[in-house]
Amino acid sequence: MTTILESLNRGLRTCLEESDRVYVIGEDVLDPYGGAFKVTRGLSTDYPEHVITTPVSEAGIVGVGVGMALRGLFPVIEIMFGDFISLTVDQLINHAAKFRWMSNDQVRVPLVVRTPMGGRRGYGPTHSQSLEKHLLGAPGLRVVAATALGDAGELLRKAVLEDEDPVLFLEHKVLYAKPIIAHDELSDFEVDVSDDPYPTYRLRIAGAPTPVITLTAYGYSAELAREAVKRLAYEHEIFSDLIVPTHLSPFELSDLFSAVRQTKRLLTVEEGTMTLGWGAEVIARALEELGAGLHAQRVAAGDMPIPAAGLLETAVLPQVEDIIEAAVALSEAN
Amino acid sequence: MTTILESLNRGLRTCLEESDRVYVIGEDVLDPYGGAFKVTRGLSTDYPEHVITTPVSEAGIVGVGVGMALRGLFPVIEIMFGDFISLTVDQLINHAAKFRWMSNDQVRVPLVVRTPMGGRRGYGPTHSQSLEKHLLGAPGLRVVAATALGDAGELLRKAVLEDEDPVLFLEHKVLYAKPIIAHDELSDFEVDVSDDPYPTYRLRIAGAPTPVITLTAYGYSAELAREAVKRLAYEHEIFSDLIVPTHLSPFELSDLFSAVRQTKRLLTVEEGTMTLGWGAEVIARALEELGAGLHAQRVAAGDMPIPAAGLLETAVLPQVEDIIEAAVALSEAN
Amino acid sequence: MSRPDNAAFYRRMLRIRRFEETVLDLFPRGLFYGTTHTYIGQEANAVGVLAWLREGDIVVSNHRCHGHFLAYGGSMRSLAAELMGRSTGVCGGRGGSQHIQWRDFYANGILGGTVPMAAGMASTEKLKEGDKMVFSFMGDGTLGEGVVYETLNIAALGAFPILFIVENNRYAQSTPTRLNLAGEIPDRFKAFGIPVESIDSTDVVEIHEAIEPMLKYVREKNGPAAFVVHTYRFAPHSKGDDSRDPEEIARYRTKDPLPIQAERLEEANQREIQESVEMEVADAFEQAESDPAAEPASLTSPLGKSQ
Amino acid sequence: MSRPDNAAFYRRMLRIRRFEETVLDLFPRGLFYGTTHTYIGQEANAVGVLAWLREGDIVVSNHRCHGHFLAYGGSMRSLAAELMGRSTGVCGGRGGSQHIQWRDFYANGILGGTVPMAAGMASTEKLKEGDKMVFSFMGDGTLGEGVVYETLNIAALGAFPILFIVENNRYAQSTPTRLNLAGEIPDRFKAFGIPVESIDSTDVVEIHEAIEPMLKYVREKNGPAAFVVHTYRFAPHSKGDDSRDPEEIARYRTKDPLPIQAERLEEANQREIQESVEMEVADAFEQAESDPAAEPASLTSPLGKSQ
Ligand SMILES: Cc1ncc(C[n+]2csc(CCOP(=O)(O)OP(=O)(O)O)c2C)c(N)n1
Ligand SMILES: Cc1ncc(C[n+]2csc(CCOP(=O)(O)OP(=O)(O)O)c2C)c(N)n1
Ligand SMILES: [Mg+2]
Ligand SMILES: [Mg+2]
Repeated sequence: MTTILESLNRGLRTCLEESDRVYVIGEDVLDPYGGAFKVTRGLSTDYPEHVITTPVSEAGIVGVGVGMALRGLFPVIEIMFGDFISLTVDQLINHAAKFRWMSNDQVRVPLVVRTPMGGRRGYGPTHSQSLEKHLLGAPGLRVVAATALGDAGELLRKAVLEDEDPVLFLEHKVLYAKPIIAHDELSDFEVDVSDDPYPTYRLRIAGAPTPVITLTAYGYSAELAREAVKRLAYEHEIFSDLIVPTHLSPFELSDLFSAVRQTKRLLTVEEGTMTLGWGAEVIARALEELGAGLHAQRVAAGDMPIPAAGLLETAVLPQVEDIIEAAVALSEAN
Repeated sequence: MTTILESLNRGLRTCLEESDRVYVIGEDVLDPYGGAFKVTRGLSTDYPEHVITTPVSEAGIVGVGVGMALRGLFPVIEIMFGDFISLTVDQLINHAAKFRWMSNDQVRVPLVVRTPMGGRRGYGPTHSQSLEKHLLGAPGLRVVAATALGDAGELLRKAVLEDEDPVLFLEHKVLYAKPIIAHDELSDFEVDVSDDPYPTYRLRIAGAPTPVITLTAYGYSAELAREAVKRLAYEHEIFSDLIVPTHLSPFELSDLFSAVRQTKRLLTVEEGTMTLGWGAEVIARALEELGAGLHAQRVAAGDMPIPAAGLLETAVLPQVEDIIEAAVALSEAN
Repeated sequence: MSRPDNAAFYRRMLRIRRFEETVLDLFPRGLFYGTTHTYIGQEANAVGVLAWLREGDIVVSNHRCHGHFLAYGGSMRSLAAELMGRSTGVCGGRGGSQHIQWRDFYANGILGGTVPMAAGMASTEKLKEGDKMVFSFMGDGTLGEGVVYETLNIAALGAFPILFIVENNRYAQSTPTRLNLAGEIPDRFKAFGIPVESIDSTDVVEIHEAIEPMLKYVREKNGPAAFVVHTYRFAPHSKGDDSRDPEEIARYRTKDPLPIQAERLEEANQREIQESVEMEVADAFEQAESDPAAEPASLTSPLGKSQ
Repeated sequence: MSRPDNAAFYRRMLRIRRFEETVLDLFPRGLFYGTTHTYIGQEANAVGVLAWLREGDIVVSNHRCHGHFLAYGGSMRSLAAELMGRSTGVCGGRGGSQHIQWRDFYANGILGGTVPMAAGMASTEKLKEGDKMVFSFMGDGTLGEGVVYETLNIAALGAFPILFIVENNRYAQSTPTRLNLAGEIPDRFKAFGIPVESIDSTDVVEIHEAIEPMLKYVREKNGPAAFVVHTYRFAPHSKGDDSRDPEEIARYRTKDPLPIQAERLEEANQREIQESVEMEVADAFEQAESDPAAEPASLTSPLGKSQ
């Protein structure tokens, strides 16, 4: 059993093995500490020249990464908590994401910025957020999210070695400790995987009737949605399919549209706060694409900061029950 | 005839007159320069103690504003170009917007951050953007947009003196030179104004048949949409209503929903890039609220940076013709 | 302001120490949420510095805020309750360990982000023309954040009454200062014309005295100053994440601020203080534990209505 | 590298001067988009500093980039074409005046934002173990941006081969240094242990010589250094926005770098250079004007396909 954490660690290791242009950079990434969440553990021991610890300077280190990438290296920057991505927005939007286009396509910025998003660990308002919504849709910036349904390390490897553009790579704190799910272990489900470099997964309860509702979710929320899909089938006899993209931005939703064309009912699930979250764009595109007749709802965090106290945090963040409830309601809407 | 610029200048002047808690702060805001776009002209001459020029430190000055606001002052920070708001995202999201809630409602942050967004002046990729989409939906941050349909200065005065929460106040470079439109001068239109502190305007061609499509837009885009509504009526005999909010976030769309409930066709117009722009949330909410049967489309900037060359910029940013074309198509969709 | 006596210094430090130790002890019981950054070893800083606090002065703290909060006069029980997510917590359980607001005390978990806020508060005091000042705490690692320098420039230009206190505990999380910090800490302030005093000490009395000139400067000149304390933390960065050399820790343990200060007291006096602090701590955690949990129903929208 | 002769210095500065004057002259004709920040008065900096450039060295510039670009060896015609939005522009009309990329030359209009990028580029050169270095230009006002200090720290810790050149033209837009900058500029670098040299001069030869020790330091020690030139711009910040005292401008005009350098040449030589530059400028703008406009159809998505 490989955890997402191990997979990511292995992914970075593979990158370092395969290319001497890779540099892993971030706060506290050196051994024996190996990073706040241990994703870089062991790497500085084996690749001492290629793993670089930095001062506490989120904007600065992303900017340094932009420079390295422009000059042909493959820097992988760790931002310790996704909450601090706020400090790098200028470097991401006005620098990393613009240089290629602004130079009339003369240069490339193969930068990866990795960061753990998400709550459910009681870290409170500045260490629990899913701030990716503020960066999705920034032209020139790719956003990719790891999932338990695939090899997170391989996904990261592609972002580092095969993508010539800047990638914000999202991890979820709760996913780290989860095992990667072999699809044949998902015995309840039939799984289809698209053959995009950053694939989209489509799950359906094995042998179930035609789905009547389509769920979509990414990252750790996909795990909650998967649980919801099961319980919807077994407890409510509501059959659904679940679309799990790993490539969030730029948005490319053809797999989702195929599914929704059948069901006409779309439920998006995400852990970020709802307003202008990922689901908003998904729904807007689905409606533009499919035209009238679509029903849709979103499940997301309440539009407020994330409280530290466990009960409060649970109330603010979306839970499996919330998904089920929304799905039941949506399946009845007309 | 009062221009938006004069109105904003007057609004700030009124604030300074009405309360000695107001401080106008920003880069190059002193006379005789009076700010890069001259919104603060004359103020430092008349209120020398209350108009403060700062170093080129966008994050720092917003942070200073947070501190002043927490201690009972009403700071109004000018960010010279909206493109630089990217440097203040941490101060806005993790500080200004969180303190009230995070302290269990013990404190208030009556901060206003004003900034000119928008292109159409050939300033190129880092001085032309409409980056507000990256901040709309941040819990605890209010976003308000000036419009030519109302007294921008009065809107600003409310944000400064009457709002106890942090407000990102959007101006548009092209609006500055435009006159405020007295509603009786809008002879083609019937205008309704909601009685919210940050009002929503509803426009319809005077004496026209029931609208078949609803447009919504804010800021300078509302001017383009207004032109489109006219031409749709006179050239295409497509009758529409136009909803222009000034209060963008948190989203409160009941006026829009009333209109769309009639037309079932919704066209959003904005100058920011399309993906996860304001229109995405508007459409998602409209669909969630109104259910199946809604048709919707967005008009927005292409998902790319804004080029400097005039022809290119025009091609990337939404124009009246784009709105008309989208509206015609939408009116025919089924 | 009259200087606290040795007993008061000892008591204040011991309150922090025993509070923090209790937090670490109780953590495995699952009483708390998230994690915590304890102040064990650094008590002399908060106590020595904040003994100069006057009514209405402002304290701006950071992720390692328990010590500052207790030295400020914050209640143990409400801090314990905050960590336990009780409705009686300093911030009703919303903030947790790093996000504390009470009276004129403010903390946030974003390193450096509170520094411009602190300067803004100081500017407010200056505009009011009162004699209040701001104490702004930061760690050595926080000197990596750019907004700190934006603030030093702004505060120096505006001559804001603020004292920047750098607690150099020689590490940012796992990273020793040597890998984090080029040049010398005091020069970071001198670069903006801000006067600075440094001390390498864990003796609360020494620290208290050493800071006096900077404090006077801030109050009289109404301008910023800085104070750097070279210190050490004994416990892990948060909990369980300690990769420092145990020998190094042991070496610094010999400079524990508590025994240093205890020695200035009669044994009986020491014991009396210890017992009373023990009781206070026990009561605080007991009460906090029996306080009601923060209720989801209490959650409000983060914005008031626009009027 | 052999030192450029006086004629070369003069020619290089004159190219910049006449390019910029032509831009300002032609602006009312509506040929250009947006606005522009001219380098008039500061020519000795770019020319004196970049005369040290070796093949493969990197130059990172800012909003006021025309002078740097031309001194780097950039083509007048493609710069003029860029300002006019022609497909032959340095960046095909996408970038405009502030956003220029060509070979190892990079500029962006976000103040300070390019400084960490420059350091990242320098780190790359260090990792390659070559002898290339980075020249990173910034204005005095840019010292307000926090990311500059993050970068100084990182560059000093990593000993990156980068030279920070501060062109202190005594203003940030309309704001005099006195209102923008606390303390002394060189101390901003010393605070990070970065060696720094300053000069108050508009004499290209003086500047060229003064920078030599810092340049040697960077190339030999493979670590960052800084160079501060106190200078002045004669033209408005962008165009038409000048609120400085005309007498002050006139005073500095007496130190115009061009006559200072011209005096070192025979009159005939001066005239010859002037005529050839005049022709070059006229040709550049003429050609640029007749170049095809950038085509909307040329606009691509900002991202390649993920492979
Ligand atoms: C902006 C930001 N970056 C990173 C962190 C994660 N972090 C928390 S504490 C810490 C080390 C801080 O070191 P220092 O300032 O020396 O304070 P100390 O913990 O030593 O008291 C780091 C990197 C953070 N909280 N905020
Ligand atoms: C991040 C950012 N803030 C503000 C501006 C607007 N701006 C452009 S130039 C300038 C003044 C810059 O002063 P300085 O660094 O001294 O350079 P100079 O213009 O004097 O060459 C300002 C404030 C900007 N381009 N980027
Ligand atoms: Mg430390
Ligand atoms: Mg300048």
